[in-house]
Amino acid sequence: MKPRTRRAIWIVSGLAALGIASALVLNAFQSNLVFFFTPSQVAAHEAPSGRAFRIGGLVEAGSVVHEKDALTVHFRVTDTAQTIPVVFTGHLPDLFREGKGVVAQGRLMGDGTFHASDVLAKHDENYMPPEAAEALRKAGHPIDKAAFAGQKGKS
Amino acid sequence: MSAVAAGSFSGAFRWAFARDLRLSWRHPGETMLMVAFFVLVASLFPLGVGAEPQLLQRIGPGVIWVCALLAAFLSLPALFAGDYADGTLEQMLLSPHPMSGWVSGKIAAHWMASGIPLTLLSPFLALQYGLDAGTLTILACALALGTPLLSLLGAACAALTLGARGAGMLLALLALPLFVPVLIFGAGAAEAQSSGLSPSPHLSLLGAGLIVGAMALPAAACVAIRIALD
Amino acid sequence: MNALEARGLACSRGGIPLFRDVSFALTSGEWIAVRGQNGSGKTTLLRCASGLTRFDAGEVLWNGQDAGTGPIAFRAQLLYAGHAAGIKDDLTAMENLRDALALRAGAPTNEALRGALAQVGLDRHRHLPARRLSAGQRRRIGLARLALDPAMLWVLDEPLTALDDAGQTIFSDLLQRHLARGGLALVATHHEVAPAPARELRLVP
Amino acid sequence: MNFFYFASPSTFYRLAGILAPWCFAVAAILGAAGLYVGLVQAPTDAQQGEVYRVIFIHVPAAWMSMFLYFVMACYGAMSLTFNTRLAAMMARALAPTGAMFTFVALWTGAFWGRPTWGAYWVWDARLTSELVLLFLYFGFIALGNAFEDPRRGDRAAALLALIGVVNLPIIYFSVLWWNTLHQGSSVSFKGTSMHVSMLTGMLLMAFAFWSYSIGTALARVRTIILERERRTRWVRAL
Repeated sequence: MKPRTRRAIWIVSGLAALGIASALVLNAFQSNLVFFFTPSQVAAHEAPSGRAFRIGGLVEAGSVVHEKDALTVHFRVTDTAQTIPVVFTGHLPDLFREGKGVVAQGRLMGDGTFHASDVLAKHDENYMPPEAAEALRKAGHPIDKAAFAGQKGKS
Repeated sequence: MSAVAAGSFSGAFRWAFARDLRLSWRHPGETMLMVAFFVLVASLFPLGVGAEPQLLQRIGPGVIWVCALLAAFLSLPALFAGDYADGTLEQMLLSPHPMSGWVSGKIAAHWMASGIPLTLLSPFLALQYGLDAGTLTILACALALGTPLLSLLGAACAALTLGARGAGMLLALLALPLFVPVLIFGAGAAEAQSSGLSPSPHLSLLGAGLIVGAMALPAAACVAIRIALD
Repeated sequence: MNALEARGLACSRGGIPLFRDVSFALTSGEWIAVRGQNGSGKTTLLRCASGLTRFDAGEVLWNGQDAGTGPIAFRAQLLYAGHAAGIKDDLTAMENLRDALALRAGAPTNEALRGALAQVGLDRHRHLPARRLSAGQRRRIGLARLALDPAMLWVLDEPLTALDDAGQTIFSDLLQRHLARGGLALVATHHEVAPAPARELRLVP
Repeated sequence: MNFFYFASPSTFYRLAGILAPWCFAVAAILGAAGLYVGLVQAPTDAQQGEVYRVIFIHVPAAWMSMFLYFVMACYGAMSLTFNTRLAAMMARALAPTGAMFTFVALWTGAFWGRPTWGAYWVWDARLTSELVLLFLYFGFIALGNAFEDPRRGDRAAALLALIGVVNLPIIYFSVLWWNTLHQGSSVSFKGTSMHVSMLTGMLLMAFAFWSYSIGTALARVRTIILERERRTRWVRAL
């Protein structure tokens, strides 16, 4: 084999290998790599049963109910398409508010409620003074949607 | 005029591969020790964290991966150090063959002597942790894809630390952080399977990493060896 | 005809200059003895000439071409033997010799290997692992390699260390034969070797 | 004047000696201004309250951690390909500053995460890859110092830096590629989602950190040059 042919074969096979590698990466990013699901995915039974995973979404406005012991709290997480009821006992983070982003770790029970062992607040990349936020809200811009706007999901 | 045919990649690969395998065959003790370490550490975990079956099933894939990673790491310091000390590296560097050929051969031999035994043993350890048949298969597949990548990454780091002071600790500092993605996706594949999800994205990423690693890392190891011999 | 030429080589290690402006020329049938006291940079000079160590200035030419830029043609003709000869303790003398040759020159036959080992007096020990051989016997494996390798240029670093008188005679014979077939050799040594070198290169620190 | 005039360690030593104090002065002024804007002038955030003010340290530190690694790897590549002494010394001089900023980013992030997310540390992609970056810096420093011959350490460390460059896009894009708790970036080439005075404070701090990094790198490279060239005539003449 001539050196030039040999080099051509090396280059072609190298490019082919890189092509396969990028196809594999693209394939991987089509699906869920972390145990993180949106309410729509949970509703579509894509989330694992009997195993802890995380759900993310917005706390539905007006859904937060504190039980009498003041530690257990019920709320619903929504991605505006589907909602999942969540039960959590413990201290909520300061930024936990209705209408804000939240990530909850826990298990899905048979009755469709999500029993969270941890609740984390996800905040967005917007920084503004309260007056500006108020003005935006009056103008009808739901700024909190941005918190999950960048998220992928099959929903 | 040249009496010696200008070398080929595959010739160099075969030379290094056969020689290293022969050497580890002469000294099966090292492989045995590595396997014993793997089994022993993996058996320590149930004793340490408690033998609750659910918990063991939950941590099984991750623990087996960490143990495999550490066991594969054990044999890394010796990968090039012996050849460096006895002058074989110089001979290989000055041979008319492309250097990446015999470096790849050595890495492949390292995988044969570490990754393959670990992969073959993993199902037995998985049984210890009560993993089901599907998870066990995926775990072995992930190890089969991930351990060559560990050998590749480790080889580049081992070549970098040749002749360094405190080479063993330094190798741990360099290699273990680079092993992190392999561990995440390797253990992730088995975990996805055990919780009823598709392990294919994790396996795809491992495969992609292996392809890119197999192309780039032997070259990096060559540069490192050249630096070491300078 | 082959020729090795070095022009104005300079090298420093760890910030300390070892030698400066070293030049020599070597053609077929000649050998150069590199002399100098310990630490004068003999080993470094040999490593520079064979392309292992980078040098700060100068050039090494093999048949008029830069040895560094066309390394395959140069290395196909180069046999370098440093302090450590690349001998594995766990392999037998026979296997060590076969591996060393297969790395460069292709696999020789078992008869050829046996013949070369017999020539250097290792016939009876050829199936012993190298760890059971003495320092001089291990050196003799290297001599057997010199006998079989078709390389035209030898670069040898203290080849006579640990060899007894008989071993030194074997080396002299091998060198003589190598030169007679048109070979070249660059040898760092403290010993007097017959045949006499074409030139002596004396390194002064 | 020759382009490589300043690439000679002796001239660069003098140049660095002149530049370093200025860099520190600029860093001090910008830092003071940035802290004033950030801690006094900038309004309270609508969502996070006062806690958000961590961004004035956290975000510039995180930027610097990645940027300095990139610059370090570039110097490493330069020293490997062209065998230039000064580039290798610059790479070595940048590493400790980069490691410090990585540590600061992780540390301030933890103290931000606790009140906002509800956890000091989460094993998500952004945080894990930033932690790997810290270990890459440690590895670079340790490998560079592990050899008798400093040039040998230079080359090995430069190669390690180049291998580790793979981590940079992973850190940067992790919030896009994976569902993570870490929010996306507030400042991009397309615009910003921050209030003007908040942005001003953050940018002032970023420039202060830049200036500080250049200053420390120059000061450190001076000591490296002195140590490496201690046998030369010009150092003895000092």
